[in-house]
Amino acid sequence: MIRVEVTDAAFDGAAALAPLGSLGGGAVASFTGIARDDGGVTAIELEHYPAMTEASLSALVDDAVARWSLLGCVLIHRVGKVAVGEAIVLVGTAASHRAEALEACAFLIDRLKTEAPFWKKEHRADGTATWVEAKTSDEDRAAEWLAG
Amino acid sequence: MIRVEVTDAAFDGAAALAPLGSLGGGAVASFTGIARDDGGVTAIELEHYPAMTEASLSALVDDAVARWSLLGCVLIHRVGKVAVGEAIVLVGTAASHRAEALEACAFLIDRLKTEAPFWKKEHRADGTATWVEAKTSDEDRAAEWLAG
Amino acid sequence: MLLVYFARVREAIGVDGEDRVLPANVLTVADCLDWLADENANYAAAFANRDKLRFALDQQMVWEGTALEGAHELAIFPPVTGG
Amino acid sequence: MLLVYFARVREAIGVDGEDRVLPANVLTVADCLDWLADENANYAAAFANRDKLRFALDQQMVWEGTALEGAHELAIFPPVTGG
Repeated sequence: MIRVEVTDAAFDGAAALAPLGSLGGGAVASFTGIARDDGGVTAIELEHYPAMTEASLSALVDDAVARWSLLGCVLIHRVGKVAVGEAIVLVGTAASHRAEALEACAFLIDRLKTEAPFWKKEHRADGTATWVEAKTSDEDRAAEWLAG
Repeated sequence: MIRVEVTDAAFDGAAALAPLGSLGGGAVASFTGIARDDGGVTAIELEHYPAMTEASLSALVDDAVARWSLLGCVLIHRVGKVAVGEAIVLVGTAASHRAEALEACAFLIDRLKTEAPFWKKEHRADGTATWVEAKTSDEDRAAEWLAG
Repeated sequence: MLLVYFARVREAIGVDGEDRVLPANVLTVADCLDWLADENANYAAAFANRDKLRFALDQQMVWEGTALEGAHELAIFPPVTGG
Repeated sequence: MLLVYFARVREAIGVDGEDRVLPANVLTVADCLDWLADENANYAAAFANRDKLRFALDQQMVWEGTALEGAHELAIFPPVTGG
């Protein structure tokens, strides 16, 4: 069971994760990234590269499924304007045992952060908007998966 | 926001995790352990040490909150008979950033597996029941957190 | 001293707990296991493989060598398998 | 060659994409950046800090030295910040 989705509407994360619990596995892990009120941010706008986005996410999921023999995987990412408090990204993994589910979940969000073509712009209450800078720490985390 | 619960009834994991998304953090991680149909298993019975169980889980949560400055943590564990397909354990963590949430979630389930006083007995369709053996791999994973 | 047993240990001994007065020479968890194992075959069988036993003294995990001094409750059980 | 730009790069250049015929001596991603930067100040500004640029050729991540041969679409953008 694989679900990869890019959407400009708020999504129900709990509903998206529910099917992962019925695949006969003993372990489901999830990660939800949420738009934060980081110094007066009211919304985060997500630009993406439509021709590449889904293929990029699917390639990451294929990698994870092959590496950890997952029973299921859900990957949903918002684009467009996301209000503070709403989910930007959801990663869900199902496997027979916990190590696979937990590691695959961390792998997917770490790799997504440095490889999937999304760009965040923070909108503030005073009308200003600034692009989010990429973090070196994100590149380091993603590189660890490639080295390991 | 801390919630530690030991219950003999099925619980709604999605509802338990929902509050973690509203704490102002950017990251929520979860792990759900599910009773598996492992070679004809119909139910898993969980014995525990009532005088120690909640204190043991709370101590683990306190450890995690101190180590990763979590904004919130949910830990729910079933006792008694759990039908195949039902959740046995739920771990949920909320933090400002993803590394904290993901690591604290893995830490909690790894430590719980070797320190919290629960014992699983597998009931099979043919009427037999056997205690689950502890895995050396679980002790190794838990030891890594203590060493790290 | 309240002695409590769980899972396979409880089944082997046949009771889930008992209140016992310990002899003066029973100072540690290991002493207590030896004393009970000498008493009858059920304890001896339950405690035969010491590697497969874990202990909690007043609800804190301890090891075989831990002194019992002043504690009220000793729990003896197999390695835990929850989660 | 279809050139597409995203985020800060798109804003600096002022368009989100354009179809261009590349000169014969533009063989790699880096050649293409040099050629455009020579053309006008918007490109030069957008490409000033090469460390802060990432590239995809026909929707596959590549690096500055990658040859453009046969590709249809070159995307130029800042390091990604999704998730």
